[in-house]
Amino acid sequence: MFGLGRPQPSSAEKIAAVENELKVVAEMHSRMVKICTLKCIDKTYREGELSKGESVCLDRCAAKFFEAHQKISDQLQKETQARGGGGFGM
Amino acid sequence: MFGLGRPQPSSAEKIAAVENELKVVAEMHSRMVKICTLKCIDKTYREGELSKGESVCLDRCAAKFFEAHQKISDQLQKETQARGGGGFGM
Amino acid sequence: MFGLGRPQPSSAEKIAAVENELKVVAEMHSRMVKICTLKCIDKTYREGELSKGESVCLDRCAAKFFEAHQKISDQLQKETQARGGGGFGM
Amino acid sequence: MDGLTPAESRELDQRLQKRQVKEFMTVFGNLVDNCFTACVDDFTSKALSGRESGCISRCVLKSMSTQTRLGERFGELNAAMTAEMQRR
Amino acid sequence: MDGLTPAESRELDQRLQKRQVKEFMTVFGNLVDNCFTACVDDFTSKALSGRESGCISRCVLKSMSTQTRLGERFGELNAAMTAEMQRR
Amino acid sequence: MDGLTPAESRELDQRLQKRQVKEFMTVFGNLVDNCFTACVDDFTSKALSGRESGCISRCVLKSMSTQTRLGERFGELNAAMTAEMQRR
Repeated sequence: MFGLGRPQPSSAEKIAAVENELKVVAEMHSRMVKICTLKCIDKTYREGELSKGESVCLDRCAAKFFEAHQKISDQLQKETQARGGGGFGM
Repeated sequence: MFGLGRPQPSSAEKIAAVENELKVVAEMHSRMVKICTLKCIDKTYREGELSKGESVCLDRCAAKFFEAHQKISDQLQKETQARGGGGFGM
Repeated sequence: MFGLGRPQPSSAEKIAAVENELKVVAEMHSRMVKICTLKCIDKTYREGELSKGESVCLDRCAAKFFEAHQKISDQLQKETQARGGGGFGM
Repeated sequence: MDGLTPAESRELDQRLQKRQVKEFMTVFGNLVDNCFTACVDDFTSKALSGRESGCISRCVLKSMSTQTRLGERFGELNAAMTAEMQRR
Repeated sequence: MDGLTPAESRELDQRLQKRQVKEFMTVFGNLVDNCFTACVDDFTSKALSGRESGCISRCVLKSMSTQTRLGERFGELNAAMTAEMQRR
Repeated sequence: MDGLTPAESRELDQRLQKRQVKEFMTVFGNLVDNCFTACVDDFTSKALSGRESGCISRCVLKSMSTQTRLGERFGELNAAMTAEMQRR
Protein backbone atom coordinates (compact mmCIF):
# COMPACT_ATOMS: atom_id res chain seq x y z
CA MET A 1 0.00 0.00 0.00
CA PHE A 2 2.58 2.56 1.01
CA GLY A 3 5.54 0.94 -0.78
CA LEU A 4 8.83 1.73 0.90
CA GLY A 5 12.14 0.97 -0.82
CA ARG A 6 14.59 -0.29 1.79
CA PRO A 7 17.74 -2.37 1.41
CA GLN A 8 18.32 -5.84 2.85
CA PRO A 9 15.64 -6.40 5.45
CA SER A 10 16.25 -9.06 8.10
CA SER A 11 14.31 -12.30 8.26
CA ALA A 12 12.02 -11.06 11.02
CA GLU A 13 11.44 -7.80 9.16
CA LYS A 14 10.49 -9.58 5.97
CA ILE A 15 7.98 -11.76 7.79
CA ALA A 16 6.58 -8.79 9.67
CA ALA A 17 6.23 -6.87 6.40
CA VAL A 18 4.27 -9.64 4.67
CA GLU A 19 2.19 -10.16 7.79
CA ASN A 20 1.43 -6.47 8.01
CA GLU A 21 0.51 -6.21 4.33
CA LEU A 22 -1.95 -9.06 4.78
CA LYS A 23 -3.37 -7.51 7.92
CA VAL A 24 -4.03 -4.25 6.07
CA VAL A 25 -5.76 -6.16 3.28
CA ALA A 26 -7.78 -8.23 5.76
CA GLU A 27 -8.95 -5.13 7.60
CA MET A 28 -9.98 -3.47 4.35
CA HIS A 29 -11.90 -6.62 3.45
CA SER A 30 -13.64 -6.71 6.79
CA ARG A 31 -14.60 -3.04 6.59
CA MET A 32 -16.00 -3.57 3.11
CA VAL A 33 -18.14 -6.50 4.23
CA LYS A 34 -19.52 -4.52 7.15
CA ILE A 35 -20.31 -1.41 5.14
CA CYS A 36 -21.74 -3.12 2.06
CA THR A 37 -23.91 -5.43 4.19
CA LEU A 38 -25.30 -2.32 5.84
CA LYS A 39 -25.90 -0.59 2.51
CA CYS A 40 -27.34 -3.49 0.53
CA ILE A 41 -28.88 -6.21 2.68
CA ASP A 42 -32.52 -6.05 3.71
CA LYS A 43 -32.57 -6.37 7.49
CA THR A 44 -35.88 -8.21 7.73
CA TYR A 45 -34.31 -11.45 6.48
CA ARG A 46 -37.52 -12.73 4.97
CA GLU A 47 -35.36 -14.64 2.50
CA GLY A 48 -32.26 -16.75 3.12
CA GLU A 49 -30.90 -16.13 -0.34
CA LEU A 50 -29.50 -12.97 -1.82
CA SER A 51 -32.06 -11.33 -4.08
CA LYS A 52 -30.98 -10.19 -7.53
CA GLY A 53 -31.12 -6.60 -6.31
CA GLU A 54 -28.98 -7.31 -3.26
CA SER A 55 -26.39 -9.20 -5.32
CA VAL A 56 -26.02 -6.37 -7.82
CA CYS A 57 -25.89 -3.85 -5.01
CA LEU A 58 -23.08 -5.80 -3.32
CA ASP A 59 -21.05 -5.90 -6.55
CA ARG A 60 -21.40 -2.18 -7.11
CA CYS A 61 -20.80 -1.37 -3.47
CA ALA A 62 -17.55 -3.35 -3.59
CA ALA A 63 -16.39 -1.48 -6.70
CA LYS A 64 -17.31 1.89 -5.20
CA PHE A 65 -15.63 0.99 -1.94
CA PHE A 66 -12.36 0.25 -3.73
CA GLU A 67 -12.60 3.42 -5.75
CA ALA A 68 -13.30 5.48 -2.62
CA HIS A 69 -10.51 3.75 -0.73
CA GLN A 70 -8.00 4.56 -3.45
CA LYS A 71 -9.27 8.10 -3.83
CA ILE A 72 -9.07 8.80 -0.11
CA SER A 73 -5.63 7.23 0.13
CA ASP A 74 -4.35 9.46 -2.71
CA GLN A 75 -5.97 12.59 -1.32
CA LEU A 76 -4.61 11.94 2.15
CA GLN A 77 -1.09 11.50 0.84
CA LYS A 78 -1.36 14.74 -1.15
CA GLU A 79 -2.84 16.73 1.75
CA THR A 80 -0.35 15.34 4.22
CA GLN A 81 2.55 16.36 1.98
CA ALA A 82 1.01 19.80 1.43
CA ARG A 83 0.61 20.32 5.17
CA GLY A 84 4.21 19.27 5.59
CA GLY A 85 4.38 15.74 6.90
CA GLY A 86 2.83 15.08 10.30
CA GLY A 87 -0.75 14.96 9.10
CA PHE A 88 -3.76 14.78 11.40
CA GLY A 89 -1.93 16.65 14.14
CA MET A 90 -0.80 13.26 15.42
CA MET B 1 -15.84 -24.36 21.18
CA PHE B 2 -14.34 -26.06 18.16
CA GLY B 3 -12.74 -28.97 20.03
CA LEU B 4 -9.70 -30.31 18.25
CA GLY B 5 -8.12 -33.60 19.33
CA ARG B 6 -4.33 -33.32 19.11
CA PRO B 7 -1.62 -35.35 20.83
CA GLN B 8 0.90 -34.03 23.38
CA PRO B 9 0.86 -30.27 23.07
CA SER B 10 3.92 -28.32 24.22
CA SER B 11 3.91 -26.05 27.25
CA ALA B 12 3.52 -22.90 25.17
CA GLU B 13 0.74 -24.52 23.15
CA LYS B 14 -1.17 -25.51 26.26
CA ILE B 15 -0.98 -22.00 27.66
CA ALA B 16 -1.96 -20.49 24.33
CA ALA B 17 -4.93 -22.87 24.12
CA VAL B 18 -6.27 -21.93 27.55
CA GLU B 19 -5.63 -18.26 26.86
CA ASN B 20 -7.44 -18.48 23.55
CA GLU B 21 -10.42 -20.31 25.05
CA LEU B 22 -10.73 -17.57 27.65
CA LYS B 23 -10.42 -14.88 25.03
CA VAL B 24 -13.25 -16.42 23.02
CA VAL B 25 -15.42 -16.54 26.14
CA ALA B 26 -14.50 -12.96 27.10
CA GLU B 27 -15.40 -11.69 23.65
CA MET B 28 -18.71 -13.49 23.73
CA HIS B 29 -19.40 -11.93 27.13
CA SER B 30 -18.54 -8.47 25.91
CA ARG B 31 -20.73 -8.82 22.82
CA MET B 32 -23.61 -9.99 24.99
CA VAL B 33 -23.28 -7.00 27.33
CA LYS B 34 -23.23 -4.59 24.39
CA ILE B 35 -26.20 -6.10 22.61
CA CYS B 36 -28.40 -6.69 25.66
CA THR B 37 -27.71 -3.18 26.99
CA LEU B 38 -28.87 -1.85 23.64
CA LYS B 39 -31.98 -4.04 23.63
CA CYS B 40 -33.05 -3.60 27.26
CA ILE B 41 -31.77 -0.43 28.88
CA ASP B 42 -33.74 2.83 28.66
CA LYS B 43 -31.35 5.41 27.24
CA THR B 44 -32.77 8.40 29.13
CA TYR B 45 -31.19 7.26 32.39
CA ARG B 46 -33.84 8.86 34.54
CA GLU B 47 -33.12 6.17 37.12
CA GLY B 48 -29.79 4.89 38.40
CA GLU B 49 -31.18 1.48 39.24
CA LEU B 50 -32.34 -1.27 36.95
CA SER B 51 -36.12 -1.32 36.76
CA LYS B 52 -37.92 -4.64 37.18
CA GLY B 53 -38.65 -4.61 33.45
CA GLU B 54 -35.04 -3.97 32.51
CA SER B 55 -33.78 -6.72 34.84
CA VAL B 56 -36.12 -9.32 33.41
CA CYS B 57 -35.30 -8.17 29.88
CA LEU B 58 -31.55 -8.60 30.58
CA ASP B 59 -32.07 -12.14 31.90
CA ARG B 60 -34.10 -13.16 28.87
CA CYS B 61 -31.77 -11.40 26.47
CA ALA B 62 -28.83 -13.32 27.95
CA ALA B 63 -30.66 -16.63 27.55
CA LYS B 64 -31.68 -15.83 23.98
CA PHE B 65 -28.18 -14.68 23.15
CA PHE B 66 -26.71 -18.00 24.28
CA GLU B 67 -29.34 -19.93 22.37
CA ALA B 68 -28.72 -17.90 19.23
CA HIS B 69 -24.96 -18.22 19.63
CA GLN B 70 -25.20 -21.98 19.87
CA LYS B 71 -27.68 -22.20 17.02
CA ILE B 72 -25.53 -20.09 14.72
CA SER B 73 -22.39 -22.00 15.64
CA ASP B 74 -24.10 -25.31 14.80
CA GLN B 75 -25.59 -24.03 11.56
CA LEU B 76 -22.27 -22.56 10.46
CA GLN B 77 -20.47 -25.84 11.07
CA LYS B 78 -23.10 -27.74 9.11
CA GLU B 79 -23.14 -25.28 6.20
CA THR B 80 -19.36 -25.09 6.07
CA GLN B 81 -19.13 -28.86 5.88
CA ALA B 82 -21.84 -28.98 3.21
CA ARG B 83 -20.02 -26.36 1.11
CA GLY B 84 -16.85 -28.42 1.51
CA GLY B 85 -14.61 -26.81 4.07
CA GLY B 86 -13.32 -23.33 3.30
CA GLY B 87 -16.49 -21.51 4.25
CA PHE B 88 -17.10 -17.80 3.73
CA GLY B 89 -14.89 -17.76 0.65
CA MET B 90 -12.04 -16.91 2.96
CA MET C 1 -4.32 6.82 35.39
CA PHE C 2 -4.48 4.24 38.15
CA GLY C 3 -1.09 5.07 39.70
CA LEU C 4 0.39 2.11 41.51
CA GLY C 5 3.39 2.56 43.79
CA ARG C 6 5.76 -0.37 43.26
CA PRO C 7 9.47 -0.65 43.96
CA GLN C 8 12.22 -1.15 41.38
CA PRO C 9 10.52 -2.26 38.17
CA SER C 10 12.59 -4.16 35.63
CA SER C 11 13.54 -2.74 32.27
CA ALA C 12 10.83 -4.61 30.42
CA GLU C 13 8.28 -3.56 33.03
CA LYS C 14 9.21 0.10 32.72
CA ILE C 15 8.86 0.00 28.95
CA ALA C 16 5.56 -1.88 29.19
CA ALA C 17 4.27 0.70 31.69
CA VAL C 18 5.07 3.68 29.46
CA GLU C 19 3.70 1.83 26.44
CA ASN C 20 0.50 1.01 28.29
CA GLU C 21 0.07 4.57 29.54
CA LEU C 22 0.37 5.82 25.96
CA LYS C 23 -2.04 3.19 24.70
CA VAL C 24 -4.63 4.28 27.25
CA VAL C 25 -4.19 7.90 26.20
CA ALA C 26 -4.35 7.00 22.50
CA GLU C 27 -7.57 5.04 22.99
CA MET C 28 -9.13 7.91 24.89
CA HIS C 29 -8.13 10.24 22.06
CA SER C 30 -9.60 7.96 19.45
CA ARG C 31 -12.88 7.59 21.36
CA MET C 32 -13.09 11.37 21.71
CA VAL C 33 -12.60 11.91 17.98
CA LYS C 34 -15.27 9.36 17.15
CA ILE C 35 -17.83 10.68 19.58
CA CYS C 36 -17.27 14.40 18.97
CA THR C 37 -17.34 13.91 15.19
CA LEU C 38 -20.70 12.21 15.63
CA LYS C 39 -22.01 14.97 17.90
CA CYS C 40 -20.72 18.01 15.99
CA ILE C 41 -20.06 17.38 12.31
CA ASP C 42 -22.80 17.82 9.71
CA LYS C 43 -23.00 14.56 7.79
CA THR C 44 -23.98 16.08 4.45
CA TYR C 45 -20.45 17.37 3.84
CA ARG C 46 -21.61 20.28 1.72
CA GLU C 47 -18.51 22.12 2.90
CA GLY C 48 -14.93 20.88 3.14
CA GLU C 49 -14.05 23.27 5.92
CA LEU C 50 -15.20 23.26 9.51
CA SER C 51 -17.92 25.87 10.02
CA LYS C 52 -17.63 28.24 12.97
CA GLY C 53 -20.41 26.32 14.69
CA GLU C 54 -18.75 22.96 14.16
CA SER C 55 -15.40 24.27 15.44
CA VAL C 56 -16.89 25.65 18.63
CA CYS C 57 -18.91 22.48 19.11
CA LEU C 58 -15.74 20.35 18.80
CA ASP C 59 -13.92 22.47 21.41
CA ARG C 60 -16.77 22.19 23.88
CA CYS C 61 -17.30 18.52 23.14
CA ALA C 62 -13.62 17.87 23.90
CA ALA C 63 -13.85 19.74 27.22
CA LYS C 64 -17.05 17.93 28.19
CA PHE C 65 -15.56 14.60 27.18
CA PHE C 66 -12.59 15.11 29.49
CA GLU C 67 -14.81 16.21 32.33
CA ALA C 68 -17.10 13.21 31.85
CA HIS C 69 -14.13 10.87 31.57
CA GLN C 70 -12.68 12.12 34.85
CA LYS C 71 -16.04 12.08 36.57
CA ILE C 72 -16.78 8.52 35.50
CA SER C 73 -13.31 7.36 36.46
CA ASP C 74 -13.72 8.86 39.96
CA GLN C 75 -17.22 7.46 40.41
CA LEU C 76 -16.17 4.03 39.27
CA GLN C 77 -13.28 3.95 41.72
CA LYS C 78 -15.57 5.01 44.55
CA GLU C 79 -18.31 2.51 43.69
CA THR C 80 -15.84 -0.31 43.20
CA GLN C 81 -14.33 0.33 46.63
CA ALA C 82 -17.80 0.56 48.18
CA ARG C 83 -18.81 -2.74 46.60
CA GLY C 84 -15.58 -4.23 47.93
CA GLY C 85 -13.13 -4.61 45.12
CA GLY C 86 -14.05 -6.86 42.22
CA GLY C 87 -16.34 -4.41 40.52
CA PHE C 88 -18.54 -5.24 37.51
CA GLY C 89 -18.86 -8.82 38.64
CA MET C 90 -15.78 -9.55 36.58
CA MET D 1 -8.07 -27.29 29.97
CA ASP D 2 -6.06 -28.68 32.88
CA GLY D 3 -2.83 -30.62 33.25
CA LEU D 4 -0.62 -27.56 33.50
CA THR D 5 2.62 -27.71 35.49
CA PRO D 6 3.08 -25.14 38.29
CA ALA D 7 5.40 -23.07 36.08
CA GLU D 8 2.84 -23.12 33.30
CA SER D 9 0.09 -22.08 35.72
CA ARG D 10 2.17 -19.14 36.90
CA GLU D 11 2.85 -18.00 33.34
CA LEU D 12 -0.84 -18.37 32.55
CA ASP D 13 -1.83 -16.37 35.64
CA GLN D 14 0.35 -13.49 34.53
CA ARG D 15 -1.19 -13.47 31.09
CA LEU D 16 -4.67 -13.62 32.52
CA GLN D 17 -3.96 -10.65 34.75
CA LYS D 18 -2.87 -8.65 31.72
CA ARG D 19 -6.01 -9.73 29.94
CA GLN D 20 -8.15 -8.62 32.87
CA VAL D 21 -6.57 -5.18 32.88
CA LYS D 22 -7.18 -4.94 29.15
CA GLU D 23 -10.79 -6.06 29.54
CA PHE D 24 -11.36 -3.59 32.33
CA MET D 25 -10.10 -0.82 30.07
CA THR D 26 -12.48 -1.91 27.33
CA VAL D 27 -15.44 -2.03 29.70
CA PHE D 28 -14.49 1.38 31.04
CA GLY D 29 -14.12 2.81 27.55
CA ASN D 30 -17.48 1.44 26.42
CA LEU D 31 -19.08 2.87 29.54
CA VAL D 32 -17.67 6.34 28.81
CA ASP D 33 -18.86 6.13 25.20
CA ASN D 34 -22.28 4.92 26.21
CA CYS D 35 -22.95 7.39 28.98
CA PHE D 36 -21.48 10.36 27.11
CA THR D 37 -23.49 9.56 23.99
CA ALA D 38 -26.71 9.09 25.95
CA CYS D 39 -26.34 12.04 28.34
CA VAL D 40 -24.46 14.86 26.62
CA ASP D 41 -26.16 16.70 23.79
CA ASP D 42 -25.89 20.37 24.57
CA PHE D 43 -22.81 22.11 23.24
CA THR D 44 -23.71 25.68 24.13
CA SER D 45 -21.34 25.44 27.09
CA LYS D 46 -18.03 23.71 27.74
CA ALA D 47 -18.86 22.42 31.21
CA LEU D 48 -21.26 19.59 31.97
CA SER D 49 -24.65 20.89 33.09
CA GLY D 50 -26.28 19.60 36.26
CA ARG D 51 -28.69 17.57 34.16
CA GLU D 52 -25.88 15.99 32.15
CA SER D 53 -23.85 15.31 35.26
CA GLY D 54 -26.76 13.60 36.97
CA CYS D 55 -27.56 11.58 33.88
CA ILE D 56 -23.96 10.36 33.70
CA SER D 57 -23.97 9.34 37.39
CA ARG D 58 -27.13 7.33 36.97
CA CYS D 59 -25.82 5.85 33.72
CA VAL D 60 -22.65 4.66 35.48
CA LEU D 61 -24.66 3.11 38.30
CA LYS D 62 -27.06 1.38 35.97
CA SER D 63 -24.23 0.17 33.73
CA MET D 64 -22.48 -1.37 36.72
CA SER D 65 -25.65 -3.18 37.74
CA THR D 66 -26.15 -4.32 34.17
CA GLN D 67 -22.60 -5.61 34.03
CA THR D 68 -23.04 -7.46 37.31
CA ARG D 69 -26.39 -8.97 36.40
CA LEU D 70 -25.28 -10.05 32.94
CA GLY D 71 -22.05 -11.39 34.44
CA GLU D 72 -24.07 -13.67 36.70
CA ARG D 73 -26.32 -14.85 33.87
CA PHE D 74 -23.30 -15.38 31.62
CA GLY D 75 -21.63 -17.53 34.28
CA GLU D 76 -24.72 -19.69 34.72
CA LEU D 77 -25.41 -20.08 31.02
CA ASN D 78 -21.79 -20.79 30.22
CA ALA D 79 -21.61 -23.46 32.93
CA ALA D 80 -24.80 -25.07 31.60
CA MET D 81 -23.48 -24.98 28.04
CA THR D 82 -20.15 -26.49 29.03
CA ALA D 83 -21.91 -29.27 30.94
CA GLU D 84 -24.17 -29.87 27.93
CA MET D 85 -21.21 -30.11 25.56
CA GLN D 86 -19.40 -32.62 27.76
CA ARG D 87 -22.49 -34.81 27.80
CA ARG D 88 -22.63 -34.94 23.98
CA MET E 1 6.07 -10.33 -1.07
CA ASP E 2 8.51 -13.07 -2.11
CA GLY E 3 12.18 -13.82 -1.51
CA LEU E 4 11.57 -15.74 1.71
CA THR E 5 13.70 -18.72 2.68
CA PRO E 6 11.91 -22.01 3.43
CA ALA E 7 12.30 -21.44 7.19
CA GLU E 8 10.83 -17.97 6.84
CA SER E 9 7.94 -19.33 4.79
CA ARG E 10 7.17 -21.89 7.46
CA GLU E 11 7.22 -19.27 10.20
CA LEU E 12 4.98 -17.05 8.08
CA ASP E 13 2.55 -19.90 7.41
CA GLN E 14 2.14 -20.47 11.13
CA ARG E 15 1.40 -16.82 11.75
CA LEU E 16 -1.06 -16.70 8.89
CA GLN E 17 -2.90 -19.68 10.28
CA LYS E 18 -3.26 -17.89 13.61
CA ARG E 19 -4.47 -14.83 11.79
CA GLN E 20 -7.07 -16.87 9.91
CA VAL E 21 -8.41 -18.33 13.13
CA LYS E 22 -8.63 -14.84 14.58
CA GLU E 23 -10.38 -13.52 11.49
CA PHE E 24 -12.82 -16.37 11.51
CA MET E 25 -13.69 -15.55 15.11
CA THR E 26 -14.28 -11.91 14.16
CA VAL E 27 -16.49 -12.85 11.23
CA PHE E 28 -18.40 -15.25 13.44
CA GLY E 29 -18.81 -12.64 16.17
CA ASN E 30 -20.05 -10.02 13.72
CA LEU E 31 -22.50 -12.53 12.30
CA VAL E 32 -23.93 -13.28 15.76
CA ASP E 33 -24.22 -9.55 16.50
CA ASN E 34 -25.83 -8.84 13.18
CA CYS E 35 -28.35 -11.64 13.15
CA PHE E 36 -29.27 -11.29 16.82
CA THR E 37 -29.77 -7.54 16.46
CA ALA E 38 -31.85 -7.93 13.32
CA CYS E 39 -33.94 -10.90 14.40
CA VAL E 40 -34.49 -10.80 18.16
CA ASP E 41 -36.68 -8.09 19.59
CA ASP E 42 -39.18 -9.80 21.81
CA PHE E 43 -38.16 -10.25 25.42
CA THR E 44 -41.42 -11.57 26.80
CA SER E 45 -39.91 -15.06 26.79
CA LYS E 46 -36.45 -16.48 27.38
CA ALA E 47 -36.46 -18.93 24.48
CA LEU E 48 -36.18 -17.97 20.82
CA SER E 49 -39.56 -17.98 19.09
CA GLY E 50 -40.09 -19.84 15.84
CA ARG E 51 -40.10 -16.55 13.99
CA GLU E 52 -36.81 -15.46 15.57
CA SER E 53 -35.25 -18.84 14.97
CA GLY E 54 -36.23 -18.80 11.31
CA CYS E 55 -35.02 -15.26 10.88
CA ILE E 56 -31.63 -16.17 12.37
CA SER E 57 -31.32 -19.19 10.04
CA ARG E 58 -32.02 -17.09 6.98
CA CYS E 59 -29.73 -14.36 8.25
CA VAL E 60 -26.85 -16.84 8.63
CA LEU E 61 -27.43 -18.21 5.13
CA LYS E 62 -27.62 -14.78 3.57
CA SER E 63 -24.58 -13.59 5.50
CA MET E 64 -22.56 -16.54 4.23
CA SER E 65 -23.59 -15.79 0.65
CA THR E 66 -22.75 -12.12 1.20
CA GLN E 67 -19.36 -13.06 2.59
CA THR E 68 -18.68 -15.35 -0.37
CA ARG E 69 -19.83 -12.88 -2.99
CA LEU E 70 -17.93 -9.95 -1.50
CA GLY E 71 -14.88 -12.21 -1.07
CA GLU E 72 -14.89 -12.88 -4.81
CA ARG E 73 -15.32 -9.21 -5.68
CA PHE E 74 -12.62 -8.26 -3.21
CA GLY E 75 -10.21 -10.73 -4.78
CA GLU E 76 -10.85 -9.40 -8.28
CA LEU E 77 -10.67 -5.74 -7.31
CA ASN E 78 -7.56 -6.26 -5.22
CA ALA E 79 -5.82 -8.09 -8.06
CA ALA E 80 -6.75 -5.29 -10.46
CA MET E 81 -5.51 -2.64 -8.03
CA THR E 82 -2.23 -4.46 -7.43
CA ALA E 83 -1.66 -4.78 -11.18
CA GLU E 84 -2.49 -1.10 -11.61
CA MET E 85 -0.02 -0.06 -8.91
CA GLN E 86 2.79 -2.12 -10.45
CA ARG E 87 2.21 -0.43 -13.79
CA ARG E 88 2.60 3.07 -12.29
CA MET F 1 7.27 8.02 33.16
CA ASP F 2 11.02 8.78 33.02
CA GLY F 3 14.18 7.17 34.33
CA LEU F 4 14.76 4.99 31.27
CA THR F 5 18.29 4.04 30.21
CA PRO F 6 19.33 4.91 26.62
CA ALA F 7 18.82 1.29 25.56
CA GLU F 8 15.36 1.28 27.07
CA SER F 9 14.52 4.57 25.34
CA ARG F 10 15.57 3.14 22.00
CA GLU F 11 13.45 0.01 22.50
CA LEU F 12 10.54 2.21 23.52
CA ASP F 13 10.96 4.44 20.46
CA GLN F 14 10.70 1.44 18.18
CA ARG F 15 7.53 0.25 19.85
CA LEU F 16 6.03 3.71 19.67
CA GLN F 17 6.76 3.93 15.98
CA LYS F 18 4.90 0.65 15.43
CA ARG F 19 2.04 2.00 17.50
CA GLN F 20 1.91 5.17 15.41
CA VAL F 21 1.69 3.18 12.19
CA LYS F 22 -1.09 1.12 13.71
CA GLU F 23 -2.94 4.21 14.87
CA PHE F 24 -2.59 5.85 11.50
CA MET F 25 -4.15 2.77 9.91
CA THR F 26 -7.06 2.93 12.35
CA VAL F 27 -7.61 6.64 11.70
CA PHE F 28 -7.46 5.99 7.97
CA GLY F 29 -9.88 3.09 8.22
CA ASN F 30 -12.36 5.08 10.27
CA LEU F 31 -12.12 7.91 7.78
CA VAL F 32 -12.92 5.58 4.87
CA ASP F 33 -15.87 4.11 6.80
CA ASN F 34 -17.15 7.51 7.77
CA CYS F 35 -16.89 9.20 4.41
CA PHE F 36 -18.16 6.20 2.45
CA THR F 37 -21.13 5.78 4.76
CA ALA F 38 -21.99 9.49 4.62
CA CYS F 39 -21.42 10.06 0.90
CA VAL F 40 -22.26 6.90 -1.04
CA ASP F 41 -25.85 5.80 -1.24
CA ASP F 42 -26.58 5.23 -4.87
CA PHE F 43 -25.93 1.73 -6.14
CA THR F 44 -27.38 2.08 -9.62
CA SER F 45 -23.85 2.36 -10.97
CA LYS F 46 -20.50 0.85 -10.05
CA ALA F 47 -18.46 4.03 -10.37
CA LEU F 48 -18.57 6.95 -7.93
CA SER F 49 -20.72 9.79 -9.25
CA GLY F 50 -19.43 13.35 -9.36
CA ARG F 51 -21.59 14.20 -6.39
CA GLU F 52 -20.28 11.26 -4.35
CA SER F 53 -16.71 12.01 -5.33
CA GLY F 54 -17.03 15.65 -4.29
CA CYS F 55 -18.69 14.69 -1.03
CA ILE F 56 -15.85 12.28 -0.23
CA SER F 57 -13.23 14.97 -0.96
CA ARG F 58 -14.90 17.44 1.34
CA CYS F 59 -15.40 14.75 3.96
CA VAL F 60 -11.68 13.92 3.92
CA LEU F 61 -10.74 17.60 4.23
CA LYS F 62 -13.17 18.21 7.06
CA SER F 63 -12.11 15.02 8.84
CA MET F 64 -8.48 16.10 8.71
CA SER F 65 -9.36 19.49 10.18
CA THR F 66 -11.46 17.79 12.83
CA GLN F 67 -8.58 15.48 13.68
CA THR F 68 -6.16 18.40 13.92
CA ARG F 69 -8.46 20.57 16.00
CA LEU F 70 -9.38 17.79 18.40
CA GLY F 71 -5.72 16.78 18.60
CA GLU F 72 -4.87 20.28 19.82
CA ARG F 73 -7.69 20.31 22.36
CA PHE F 74 -6.76 16.84 23.53
CA GLY F 75 -3.16 17.91 24.08
CA GLU F 76 -4.19 20.95 26.12
CA LEU F 77 -6.77 19.12 28.20
CA ASN F 78 -4.48 16.18 28.81
CA ALA F 79 -1.67 18.49 29.95
CA ALA F 80 -4.08 20.30 32.29
CA MET F 81 -5.38 17.01 33.69
CA THR F 82 -1.88 15.66 34.25
CA ALA F 83 -0.85 18.87 36.05
CA GLU F 84 -4.02 18.67 38.15
CA MET F 85 -3.32 15.07 39.13
CA GLN F 86 0.23 15.85 40.19
CA ARG F 87 -1.03 18.65 42.41
CA ARG F 88 -3.40 16.31 44.26
